[in-house]
Amino acid sequence: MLKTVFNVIKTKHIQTNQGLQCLGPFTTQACKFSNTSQLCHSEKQTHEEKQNISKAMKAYLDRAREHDEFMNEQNQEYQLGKRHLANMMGESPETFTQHDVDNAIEYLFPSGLFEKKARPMMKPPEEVFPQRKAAEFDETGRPHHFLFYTGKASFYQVLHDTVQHIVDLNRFEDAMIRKGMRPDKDQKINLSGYQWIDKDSLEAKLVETIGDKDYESFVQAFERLCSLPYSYKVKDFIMEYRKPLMSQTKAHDAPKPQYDENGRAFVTTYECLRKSARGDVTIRSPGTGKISINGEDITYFDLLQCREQVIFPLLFTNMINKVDIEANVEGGGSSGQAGAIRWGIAWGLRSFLDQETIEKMRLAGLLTRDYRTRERKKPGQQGARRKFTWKKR
Amino acid sequence: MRYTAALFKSKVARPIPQEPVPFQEILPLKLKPAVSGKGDRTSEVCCLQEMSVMLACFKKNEFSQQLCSKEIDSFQKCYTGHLATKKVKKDKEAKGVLTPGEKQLSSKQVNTLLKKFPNFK
Amino acid sequence: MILRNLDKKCLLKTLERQFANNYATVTEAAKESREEFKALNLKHVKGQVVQKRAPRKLDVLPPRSKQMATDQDWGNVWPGPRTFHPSTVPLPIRQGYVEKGAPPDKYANAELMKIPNFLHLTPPIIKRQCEALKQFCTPWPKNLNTQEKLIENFPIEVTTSNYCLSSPSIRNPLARIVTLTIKVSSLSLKGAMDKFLRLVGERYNEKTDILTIVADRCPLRKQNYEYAMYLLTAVYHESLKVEPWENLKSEADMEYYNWEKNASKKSIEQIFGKPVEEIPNSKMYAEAVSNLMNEGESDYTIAKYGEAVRTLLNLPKTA
Amino acid sequence: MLKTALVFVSKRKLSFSKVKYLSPTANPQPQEKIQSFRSVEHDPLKHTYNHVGQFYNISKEDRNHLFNYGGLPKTYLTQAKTFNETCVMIRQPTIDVIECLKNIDYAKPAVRFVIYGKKGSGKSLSMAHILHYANRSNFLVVHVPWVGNWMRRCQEVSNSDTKEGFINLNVDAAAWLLHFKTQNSHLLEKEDLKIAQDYVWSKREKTEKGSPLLDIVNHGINRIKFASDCVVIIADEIKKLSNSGVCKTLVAIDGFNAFFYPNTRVFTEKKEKVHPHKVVITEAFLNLTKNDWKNSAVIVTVDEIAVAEEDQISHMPRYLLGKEGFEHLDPFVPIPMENYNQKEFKSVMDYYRDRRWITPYPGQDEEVSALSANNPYNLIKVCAPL
Amino acid sequence: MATIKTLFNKCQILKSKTPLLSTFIQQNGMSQYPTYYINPIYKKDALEALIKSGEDQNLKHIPTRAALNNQTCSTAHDDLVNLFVNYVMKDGLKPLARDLVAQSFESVKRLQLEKYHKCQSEEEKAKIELNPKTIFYTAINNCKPILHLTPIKRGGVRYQVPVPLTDKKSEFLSMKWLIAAAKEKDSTVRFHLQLARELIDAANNTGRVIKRKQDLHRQCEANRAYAHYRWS
Repeated sequence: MLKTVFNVIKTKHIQTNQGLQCLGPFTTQACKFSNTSQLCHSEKQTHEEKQNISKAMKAYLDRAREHDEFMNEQNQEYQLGKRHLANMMGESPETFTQHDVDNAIEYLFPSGLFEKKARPMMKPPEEVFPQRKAAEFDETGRPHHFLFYTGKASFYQVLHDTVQHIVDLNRFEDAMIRKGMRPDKDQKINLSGYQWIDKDSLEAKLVETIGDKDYESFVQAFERLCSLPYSYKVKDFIMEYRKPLMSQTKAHDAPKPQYDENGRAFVTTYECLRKSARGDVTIRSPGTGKISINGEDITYFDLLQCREQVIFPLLFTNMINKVDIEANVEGGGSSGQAGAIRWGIAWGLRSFLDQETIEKMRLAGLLTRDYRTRERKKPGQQGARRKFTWKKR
Repeated sequence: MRYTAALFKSKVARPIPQEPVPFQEILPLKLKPAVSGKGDRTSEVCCLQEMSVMLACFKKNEFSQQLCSKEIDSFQKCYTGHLATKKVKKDKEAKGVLTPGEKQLSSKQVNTLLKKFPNFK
Repeated sequence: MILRNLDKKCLLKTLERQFANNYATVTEAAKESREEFKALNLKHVKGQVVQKRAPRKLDVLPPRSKQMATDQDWGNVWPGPRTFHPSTVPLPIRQGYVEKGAPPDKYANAELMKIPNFLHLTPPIIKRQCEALKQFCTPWPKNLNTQEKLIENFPIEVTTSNYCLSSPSIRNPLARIVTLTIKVSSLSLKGAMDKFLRLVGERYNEKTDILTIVADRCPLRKQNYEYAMYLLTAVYHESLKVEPWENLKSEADMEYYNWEKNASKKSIEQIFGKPVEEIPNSKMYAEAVSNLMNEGESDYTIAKYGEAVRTLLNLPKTA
Repeated sequence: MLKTALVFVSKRKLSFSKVKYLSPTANPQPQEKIQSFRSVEHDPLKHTYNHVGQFYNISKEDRNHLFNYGGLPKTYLTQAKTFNETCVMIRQPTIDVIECLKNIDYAKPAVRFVIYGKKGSGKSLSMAHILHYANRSNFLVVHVPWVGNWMRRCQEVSNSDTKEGFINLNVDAAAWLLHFKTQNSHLLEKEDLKIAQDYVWSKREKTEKGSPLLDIVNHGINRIKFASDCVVIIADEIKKLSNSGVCKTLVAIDGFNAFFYPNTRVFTEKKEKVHPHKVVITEAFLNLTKNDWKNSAVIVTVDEIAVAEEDQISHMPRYLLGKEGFEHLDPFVPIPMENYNQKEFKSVMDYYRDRRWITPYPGQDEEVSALSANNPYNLIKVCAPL
Repeated sequence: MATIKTLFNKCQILKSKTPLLSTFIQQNGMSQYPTYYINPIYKKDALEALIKSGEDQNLKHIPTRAALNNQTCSTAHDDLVNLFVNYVMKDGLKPLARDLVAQSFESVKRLQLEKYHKCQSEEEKAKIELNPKTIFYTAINNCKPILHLTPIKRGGVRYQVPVPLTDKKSEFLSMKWLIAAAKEKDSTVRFHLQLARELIDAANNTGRVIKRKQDLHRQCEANRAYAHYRWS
């Protein structure tokens, strides 16, 4: 708020061609004014300039006009280019859609660049040029929004709304308590499965850049609001700033099983990794519980712990005698290999199980890939963490 | 004989003019807007009664626990209860949450209060 | 005709606009210069800066693409393969990635020049060129109408790849690799098959009976092709050779287990006390033993062997 | 004559078993009847394919008689001690061999059986079962508990006097003679086993033609110096006796492939490795496993454990025997020793539960089966802490 | 009034761990997993209990850590035994430690079965516990001390002050003593055998470990006068 006032004063100075020396004491004086007096001060100034538009305003209007012109020109160019392209490809320009344009460009300028955004493209200018914020003040330079001088009007508007809701709800709760009513338990807002929208999307939503601390206070304010007993009354407002979480089990779809020559369903999971072991696991569905690892039975693992790991998912899902397992693993030690197979079996078993059991498997930590690895040794140390024995001399 | 003033000087009973001790302001002359948490540590001693009862029972029964199960139970119950209350209290104090009407405030709570109503300079 | 006229009109209009624009800028500049007072600075005092004359800008003609008609014959504009040229291509294409803002446009865009383009091979042009080429083609031989016949008459199949990619060079080193495949049965090797397979090693696929030779050691495709053909010829003739020392092999040198020459035969002759031909079931036994030896031990061959022994020695079979 | 003797023996056993069978009926215990994993038949002569997967009890006398000096694996022995009984499962390959033994034409040259299988699949116990059968059906049993004990863990090494460049393992040979003696005590005491040749040991010691075989055995045991030679002579004599039809012989050798595995741990005084064929007692058993004699059967097992660890690649007989060994035994009947099948596994688990060895919990069988891959030895290991 | 209530609610939220993601964030040291990952619930019955209570709905969107490689859902698997294995372990030789504990369980069974077969009557037989895990649990439970002594300096003098033990600590001590007792033996006796004997003894409330515990209690009793010295 202060800053803008300061700016206004500054412009005034320049206009009146006063010396810069007087700026210092003047501003300090302004700082000591109370809020109301400051507002009066600035208002007076705007009244004075009402007749001719301020220079900033003029510049803004010029820019806006220029932008419109530019966009218009681009649009015309695009339309012309589209007709040309249709002509090149030997098709009718009237029925030539954006999809055709994309296909034609891909055909004419084949690019193997990995980043799709960096490939050649021909898009309507609305998609190419980023959007701009519209004017937030009228022609006299008077802002539309009462929080304009905070610099982040829409962000503070959101916070303001939140607090307003909190106040309202508290009042409402008091009223209800006086009436002897209790909040409805069934309507209680269920926030599991949702997350606060992240900082980037909040910025995009508000068309403003906000800092990390701002985002933190945003989250805090909303959590405060959610914790109120009657928060369900403002559910729509809350839900505007929450995004649904993907259910963990639904994040990866189980592949449809294929059928081999005996008519048995099978699913192969490739790239089963754990530590430095890697392997692939095939599960065949009507089976008798045969397990073969690199062509041997489960005694491929000498350690009982490794064997237990291999049958863990089968035991967990009660599929131990219902499927056959074939696994190939290489690299790493026995525990790593067993871990890789365990993950492969669990991952492949999803194709033969219902959603409920898959969710259970996920909770049991079978579907998470264990990507923990050995921590490297550091120079100047004995190991990853251990330091050399300290010696005085 | 010549008298030197210097010899007489020491016998003069005139008090040596003492300079007033200058005041040094080592710390600012005002109270801090916060308290340290030193005084918060409470005594760990708990369940002394139960313990002595249990030990007496032990002594009576040649330290076999089966015969003193009642005493042991009461002792352990007391101790676990003590730990639980301590934990709750600690959590609360760590956060500095103010409970209205509370008489004994922890340092954190006092600090939050002081912060809420600061001194004017 | 009318269209062209229209085009001309458009052109004129654009020219007009440009002139008008130019004029406007000139007058504005003049105004500005008129307004500002130029002080005389004879002694070259530091604070006063002598205004330098702005370098005159060369008049650049507007890009050619601005004058193109939308129904032109593109084949005439872009007749052959050529690097991308922004003023010739009437498309507002863009390439590149900027974190905030629009991607760079086609002017002075090196990326667009780097990648290959098919502007000379648009579908209508391909069609036209094919039509033109048709008169020089000979008809497909009538008898070569099925895949089997093709393979029978031309058993050798040579595969090469051409690459098209965005890199500074249009030559891909992988393009030189020549892969030659042939069905071994079409070579008519009879006794020499074993030797041939030993020479060829892993290049032979037992399931499909196909030999694959990959030649990639020479820098040029032609050389690689010749080398692959040479290899095939050499291997073929080498396998047909019979060396004089081959008749002097002892039992340990044999590639295969031959039951007739081995101790197994003697031992059953000793058991039964008569020559092999008179022993019942000896043939089955001989087969089982040689299978066991040649194919290696497995549960199956051992079981077969056990069965043969049981029938030979008249023992009850397993339940 | 022999036949009648056989019949007599079997009759005796029959009555014996009847008495045993009667005892539980006298004071009925309903629990024992339900136990399907326990065989009703404890006489190996009467075991058929119907009894496969059931446990039968080796009586204490038989066990002391047959396996006092080896023949049962160590793990099994501790297990038997804990369970307070010597129960062996009747396995399908064992019955297979027994059926074959019953049907062999003993007038023809010896038939050789080779039992093979993975480590811990029950080869030795199967051999023990066969030995029990052979003992009951009055075979002269020539049993080597474990050849590996000679070739890889020999007690004492000395140069042979009788044969140039050969090695004697006298202590081991004497131990074997004792084992042989106890196993065949009832047959050796009979008069008809007589030697066909004079043997001069030294100037004073001499065994005359016509003296009983037991004399040589005793001589070997008493004069350890000659033990190795005694073994060779006994082998030779047994062959002659069998050929003449005086007795029926069963040769059972556990870990037979050690006789053909050159990387032994027998060393001469100069620390040179000794090939098994340079050991005197090897000759005796290779002689016994030839097929140039009648009235006999040969059962050997080949085992990975009998060779050094770096060579334990496959459990198949051709690999383990090598070319030489294969040609020595060819044609033989391979008997595969498989892991437990479902029925056998169930029976074992029931037996363990009956013996209070494992605490049952739901889903135990499937889990243990998967963990042990149904391998008998692994099963013991897996069940141990349960 | 309502504001006060919100404050209350807030601290209750922090206590009950409702599934607000931000409340799940905890310190996890140098763990390679992100902070909000939850530990796996790999035991079947624990999972059933969770589902019955409806808590699982809250965990639906929170990722789980992978189950460790010594965790299974088998009924034979036991957390306390696993912990014991870890205490037995030296230099990270887990397979060896696990083997030792398994062997000692086997020995426990063998020793108990030996007694079992010696018994004449059914009642005596029924009295003998054959499940090694039960024996293990009772042994651990019997060896747990209730108090221990801590040296505390008061006025320049070190007093041995009896202090109550938490459950975890006393469990640790009982396991440690059992292992120490099993290690204290002739070099001819195997560790697992000695451990088995100690376990059986401890389960019967006799033996060296029980004596050690009682000695500690005796000392505590002797020093009970200092109890009020704890920390003040």
